[in-house]
Amino acid sequence: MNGTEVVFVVLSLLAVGSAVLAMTSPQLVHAALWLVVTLGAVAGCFVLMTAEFVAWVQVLVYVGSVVVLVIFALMLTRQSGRTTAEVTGNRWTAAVLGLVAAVGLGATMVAGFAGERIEGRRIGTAASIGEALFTDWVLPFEILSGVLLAALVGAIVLSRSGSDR
Amino acid sequence: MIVAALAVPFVVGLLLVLGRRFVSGRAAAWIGVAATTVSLVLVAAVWEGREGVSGEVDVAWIEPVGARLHLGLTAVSWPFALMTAFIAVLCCLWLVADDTSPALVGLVLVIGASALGVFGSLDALLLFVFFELALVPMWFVIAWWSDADRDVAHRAATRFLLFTVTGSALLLVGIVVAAVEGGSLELTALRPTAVAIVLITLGFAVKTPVVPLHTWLPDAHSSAPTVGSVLLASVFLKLGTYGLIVFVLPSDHLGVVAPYLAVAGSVGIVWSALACYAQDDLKRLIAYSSIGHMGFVVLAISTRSEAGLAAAVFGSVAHGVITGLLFFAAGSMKDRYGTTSMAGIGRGLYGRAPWLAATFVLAAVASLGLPGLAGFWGEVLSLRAAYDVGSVLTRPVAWTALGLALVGIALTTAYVVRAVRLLAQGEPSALEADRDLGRREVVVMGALVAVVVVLGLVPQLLLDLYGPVYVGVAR
Amino acid sequence: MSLLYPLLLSSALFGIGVYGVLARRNAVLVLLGVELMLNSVTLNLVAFDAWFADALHTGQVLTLFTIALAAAEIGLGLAIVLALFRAVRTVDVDEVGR
Amino acid sequence: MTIPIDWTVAGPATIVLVGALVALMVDAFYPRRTWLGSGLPATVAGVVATAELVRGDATGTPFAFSLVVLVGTLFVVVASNVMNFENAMPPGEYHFLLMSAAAGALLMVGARDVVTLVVALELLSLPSIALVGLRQGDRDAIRAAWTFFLVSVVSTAVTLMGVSLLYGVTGTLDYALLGRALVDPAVPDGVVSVAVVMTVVGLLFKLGAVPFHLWVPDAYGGASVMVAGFLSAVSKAASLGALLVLLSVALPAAQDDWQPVVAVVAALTMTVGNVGALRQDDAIGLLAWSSVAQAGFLVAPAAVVSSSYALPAAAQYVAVYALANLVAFAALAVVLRLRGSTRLDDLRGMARNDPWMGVPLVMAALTLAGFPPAVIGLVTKFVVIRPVVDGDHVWLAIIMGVNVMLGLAYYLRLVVTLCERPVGEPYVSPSPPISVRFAKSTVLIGAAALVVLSAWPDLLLSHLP
Amino acid sequence: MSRRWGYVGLTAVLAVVVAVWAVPEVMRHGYFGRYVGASRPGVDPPLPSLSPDLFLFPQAAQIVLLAVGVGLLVQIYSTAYLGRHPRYRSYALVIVLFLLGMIAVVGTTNLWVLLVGWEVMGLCSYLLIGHEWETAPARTGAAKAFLVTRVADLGLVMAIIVIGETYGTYDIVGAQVAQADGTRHATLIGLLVLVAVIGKSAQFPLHTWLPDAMPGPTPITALIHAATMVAAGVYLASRLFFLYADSQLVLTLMAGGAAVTMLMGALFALTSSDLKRALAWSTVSQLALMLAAVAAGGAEAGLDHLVSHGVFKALLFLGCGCVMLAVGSSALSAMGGLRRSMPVTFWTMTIGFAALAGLVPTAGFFTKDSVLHAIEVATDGDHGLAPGVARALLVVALVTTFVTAAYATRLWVLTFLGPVGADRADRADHEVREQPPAMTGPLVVLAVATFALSVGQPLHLGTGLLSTAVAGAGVATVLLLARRGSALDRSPAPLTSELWLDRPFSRWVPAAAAPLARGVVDLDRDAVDVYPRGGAALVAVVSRGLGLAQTRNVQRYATVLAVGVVVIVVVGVVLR
Repeated sequence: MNGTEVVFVVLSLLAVGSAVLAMTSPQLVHAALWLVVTLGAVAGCFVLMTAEFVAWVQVLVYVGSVVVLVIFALMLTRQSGRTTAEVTGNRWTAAVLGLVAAVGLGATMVAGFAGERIEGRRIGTAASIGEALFTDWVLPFEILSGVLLAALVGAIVLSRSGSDR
Repeated sequence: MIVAALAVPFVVGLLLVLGRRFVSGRAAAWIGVAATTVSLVLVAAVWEGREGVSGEVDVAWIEPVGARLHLGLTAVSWPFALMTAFIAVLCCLWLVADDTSPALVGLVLVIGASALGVFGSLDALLLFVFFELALVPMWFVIAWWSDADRDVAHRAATRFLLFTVTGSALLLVGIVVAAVEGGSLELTALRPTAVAIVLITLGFAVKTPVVPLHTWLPDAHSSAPTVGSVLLASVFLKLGTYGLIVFVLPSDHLGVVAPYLAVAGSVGIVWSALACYAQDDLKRLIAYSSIGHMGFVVLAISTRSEAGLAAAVFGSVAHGVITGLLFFAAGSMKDRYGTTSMAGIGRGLYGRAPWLAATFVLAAVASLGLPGLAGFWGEVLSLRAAYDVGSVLTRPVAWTALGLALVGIALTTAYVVRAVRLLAQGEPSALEADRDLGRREVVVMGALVAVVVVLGLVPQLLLDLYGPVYVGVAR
Repeated sequence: MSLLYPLLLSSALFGIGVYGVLARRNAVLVLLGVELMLNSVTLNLVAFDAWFADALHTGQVLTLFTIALAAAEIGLGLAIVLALFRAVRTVDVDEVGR
Repeated sequence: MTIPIDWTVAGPATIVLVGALVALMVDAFYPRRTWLGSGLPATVAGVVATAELVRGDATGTPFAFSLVVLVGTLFVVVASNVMNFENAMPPGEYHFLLMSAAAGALLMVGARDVVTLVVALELLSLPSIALVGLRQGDRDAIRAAWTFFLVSVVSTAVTLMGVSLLYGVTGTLDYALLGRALVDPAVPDGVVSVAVVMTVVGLLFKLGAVPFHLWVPDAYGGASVMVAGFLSAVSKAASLGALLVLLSVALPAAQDDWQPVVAVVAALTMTVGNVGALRQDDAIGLLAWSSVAQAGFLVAPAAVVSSSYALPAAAQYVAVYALANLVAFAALAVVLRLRGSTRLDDLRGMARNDPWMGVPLVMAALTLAGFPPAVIGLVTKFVVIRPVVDGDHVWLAIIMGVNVMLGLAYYLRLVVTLCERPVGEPYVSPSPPISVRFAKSTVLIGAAALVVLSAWPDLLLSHLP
Repeated sequence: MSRRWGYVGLTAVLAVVVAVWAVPEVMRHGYFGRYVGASRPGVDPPLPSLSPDLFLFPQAAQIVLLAVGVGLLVQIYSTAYLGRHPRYRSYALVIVLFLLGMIAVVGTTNLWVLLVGWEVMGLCSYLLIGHEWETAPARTGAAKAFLVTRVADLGLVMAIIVIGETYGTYDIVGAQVAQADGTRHATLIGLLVLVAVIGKSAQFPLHTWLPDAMPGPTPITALIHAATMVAAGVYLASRLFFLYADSQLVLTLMAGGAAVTMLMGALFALTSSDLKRALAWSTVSQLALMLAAVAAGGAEAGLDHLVSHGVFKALLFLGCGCVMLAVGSSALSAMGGLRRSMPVTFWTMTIGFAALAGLVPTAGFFTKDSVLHAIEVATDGDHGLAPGVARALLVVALVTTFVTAAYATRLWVLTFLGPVGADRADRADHEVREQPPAMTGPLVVLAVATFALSVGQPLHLGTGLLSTAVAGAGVATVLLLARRGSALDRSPAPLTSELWLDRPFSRWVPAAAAPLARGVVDLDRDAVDVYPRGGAALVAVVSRGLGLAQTRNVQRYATVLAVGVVVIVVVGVVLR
């Protein structure tokens, strides 16, 4: 186990721990903040896996905007006098399914990729990713812009109150 | 010509349904008579002999699936087609009355034309289309023009429809399998595998119906109006037997289903006869008796022999005319007394309406297979085929079926005698409605009686189609 | 670095995300579960991309797309949740359907 | 190496997207905000895109499914006029979202790599979700949108997980390369199986296949009628097309993994859908469940995609299914607008007292049931069963047969209800506004097409792949 | 009146035509003369047809002549007997139809034509027994007769089928030709024929329908249930004898059945309290005698007796009809002392009874003599029948001869001699008169024929003397008893109730049939119909369940989705 791996494992443990807290915390805002930690830790993992650009995007998009959005939404939908943070009666089923998913996927990974190592020969810099994006992946990229626009318009039109027309 | 034979009643029928507000019932019925007569004449005239196909029409239809508009009549289908056209004429004649609904005439025409289409199709998909085409009109005929309670009629009609479409759905799959195997939808090119044969047999067995798939029949028959019952019995059940003859009988895998068919057919004979013995409703009785007659046909088919083929065709046609006659007679009684309950009609019909009673008794004894009348030859040929075992059954199975069939014949006599005794004989209980046959009834029933007697005395008219020099006409 | 580390982390996050989606009572937090699931996917993709040293950067490109899609989804999702809240005055998933 | 843009696919999609934007713009700047104002650019874009598609050199399955998508979208656009002056519906956004989704559908069918597929899938999904929830102030609509949304994103996540594994196994996401890479015996079988199954889930979800069907009745019931029609016809057609291409081009080597799954899912889907439809008392609910069942029929040929009959069969079936379903939904939209109810009891006798809507509805129901006189429905049933038999899945064919029967049970109930003698007050059709007449005309044109196809099925069957 | 004679005329034309055809055949000899068809043993026979292959051999010609002759007489007789009946027309037409059926049976070599005639006769019999359908006994009797004979007819149908399959032809003469190559399936064919014969000729155990057929008009009884139809069974047995002559089993069964029936019938006749019923039982007994001859290999003797029996039994029944019309009843208790008031009837019936008793010089004596002789010949064991069986048969036949003579005398005495019967004595105002010539005429004709048929009959001295002695003893015994004033109408209970042999037919079968049939209907509704109903119910339940699954709770949906994925993955990956 070399140094990178040690860091990776630490980040992993951080990510998993905060994720568990984010999914179980009774405090809504705490949950959102724990998620920030998770996402940040994952971004760190990205860096360790040579994906620098992706890591930055992760931090910017998730930590910077998504979580803020989420927190706003939590505020806006706060119901007075009651906490809605606890989990539902579905939780045991959910736990079993979550466990099955994790274990199953983990087993698959082990079965398929045990012993493989990441050498880190190509660094995912902004330049290299940008090149790939604008030569090979133009079409999906353009489509993605459509998706974002459509989602935006959809979000706007849905969140507009029914009475203002 | 064969296209015209189909198209004329079909188009006229559709026009009558659509334009039902613009014609009186009587006029519509006469129009129907004209259309069906044209059809009958064409079907009769198209005949070119038992070798080969008469009036063949073969046009490209759906190239990608290999379906063609392939029409034509063979030695097997021609009798069926002729009988259907004939029955359609009589049904229309029967409807010549003031209180007839033009839409009913239209539907009768459509149903008749679809059945003709089934018999005239030489392409499996086309056949299937025609097979299904008549079902919805039949639903309406049963459900709307029934004399029974509305809910009862609806339920009976729906049962009929669901049973039939269950069968036909399996049939469709069977046809697909056979078509994929044979590479074409031509009837002659189909190569049903064992699975396909089971499916196809099930499909047609529901329609025929073979015990224990028969429970829709009594309800449907007893709820339907007179023409509906006649069409159901004379034409619809024949779709099933015809299908069995055309699809199942020539197949190499007949042996897979043959024992079951034989036993089910012969059990049906006994079962239906016993059920008939306990009926009070005349139409239910006739319905159950149909199951027995179809049992003979199915038994004959299961043997696959020359005699069996002849038996199946003859039995089907004979059942068509005889049961048509019986239902018309029952319809006459219903017109008079408003019921088909034997208790309701009362006894001593010999004295109250002698000709009606005589017609009924003649039809009844024809139905029990009295030699010299049409019903006999089909039965006796079935017995012969079963005795001869045929090419697919084993002797124990065939002879067990034979024994059951014999028991069934005896029981048939019992219930016919009972019905005659309850209805025709006995101290006449005169009712106000007593009235002997009217002109319309005389014409319709007279025509059927003539056919019953002629076919009974000159069975060669039909059987010559299946003489020894001509084997494999089912293909 | 062993390829299995990111993959196992991804599996764990996916499982936790599934749990969150299925068990969280608050609709907004359910959405967070979805985010977690998507993040585990991106982790996979990046790991494989690095492992293959992919000339097309398929993995990282799809990661970017996934992040963008996640953003679009969360945007639309939050809009729906807000509209839902306005319509039924709750974001409790058990009560929304009643 | 680079992946070039395939303009035979991207061309029509681009036109449609442009149409979507123009519609949004027109709506934004055109003061009266009528339905026609933004509908017109959408229609024009649809027509031009169709022309472009036909002119271009797209062939085979992508062409057929793209055509179905475009024609279906056009149908929906024109029929949506029925919602004119319905306050809850903002026309500009409606058309924008609709056209965006259509573009997504087109791109999905045309995708040649999984990345494009996933993004296009989202382009179809997100606007669709928004469309479902678009009826402002309608609680059912927003609930339906929520249901649809959450299940959709979860299934997307599952799909993406599958995609990531697929990528991990092969190192590529290009269909052709995937197809080649998977043949390599060195790829780990277990991972491939998991990857393939999870990848397919997203498409099965869009198709509404069991067990991913639960959103369908809710979404169809909550959405406005024409949106439901869009989901049932266009969205399904696109998903099926994408699924077929994916399975036949990218994953044939993994056939053993997905074939039994898809076959069983198909069987379950049609059965569950039909059984669910049996007890519906509302025509929309009936059609919703029936479209679940139809999804089973749609998926069935995908299970035997190796049969040479499979791809054309799926295309032909989906074309007829989409047309009939759209006719039905459009007719119901008109009925809902004019009568305010689509309950079966309220439709009684419609074929008699309102033949211009009732008879097309009958025709559509018969087509969906596969029952003459709608010969085309029957023929396509035949067509869709054929590859299944050819692919040695006779058991599935038998289940399909049984389901044809189950389907008949409720379709014919609808038909019979429509043909019933009307009870109560004779219904007098109000003179509808011009926009409703647009919708009516689509119904009639669609029904006429069904009649023509019934009379001569070869028209469709010989010309669609 | 003239219309009635129209039907007589029709019958007469038929009779003349038949006579022109048949009379020359009476003299002709040789079977195979005109057969031109081909038959190939073991090859599938052609499909059945009703080709009119007319063919008569001498005795068949006699039978045809007997049928049309009696038929014509019966028609004449009926103009008076039944002429005012409202349904005379259908009655007369059915008689004509019946005669056609009989001609078909006797005058063809085509087995299908034979079968059609056979069944047409059965149907006519049914219709005519039920002529008085207002009355319950007529309905019951008709139904019973039809049912029993029809069950038996199935034997004939199957026999024909087997013959066809065995000899490749449905032609009797053709079968004879083919049979020259070897007899096969003799026992099967024989048994099937036996079933047919037993039913049609009312032999034990299917004998009870014939006495119950007596509610039919008496002329019909004379024609159908004495002279022709029931005798057709005997005709068939002898006609097809060559096919089963090799089968010891069949012959023994036939002989045994005949022995039981002849004695039983005679005893029932002896003890019957009803003149017509007694005559019916006598018919049963006489038919058994004929069958005994056939079984013994003396088919010709049997047919000879058939003809003579047809004549004198028709005479007796017609006479009985006259008496019944005169006294208004057929009960013996209503008769007595009719000798003077009805002289023609008395004398003709006396001749008839003499023939029945087998007294010289009536035809009855000669033909019965032939029968006895045939049986006696068979005791040598060369004619198929085992010698022991033949000897037993001979003894029974002689006993029967004794009983026959006894009951003939008893009936004669009770009807015509003696005091006026108790039932009629009360009604002194009822004037007993001789019947009109239309009725007595046929009696006279038949009486003459009873003598005329004796002409040319062979005489076998041994059996002749023996039977005369036995018959004489029978007559003498009864006369002696009558003279001593013994009551002739008292008899043991088992015999008056006819050994309760009718129970299975009149009580058990109907009692079993109705519940069985109802049970079938119930089963049809409740058991067979389970699968569609159960299927529908199941689907409905599942459908309801699916509706309940639509909880609108999105987490449940997502759970189902996740479970679905897991299951699919597990099934698709792990289990594969």
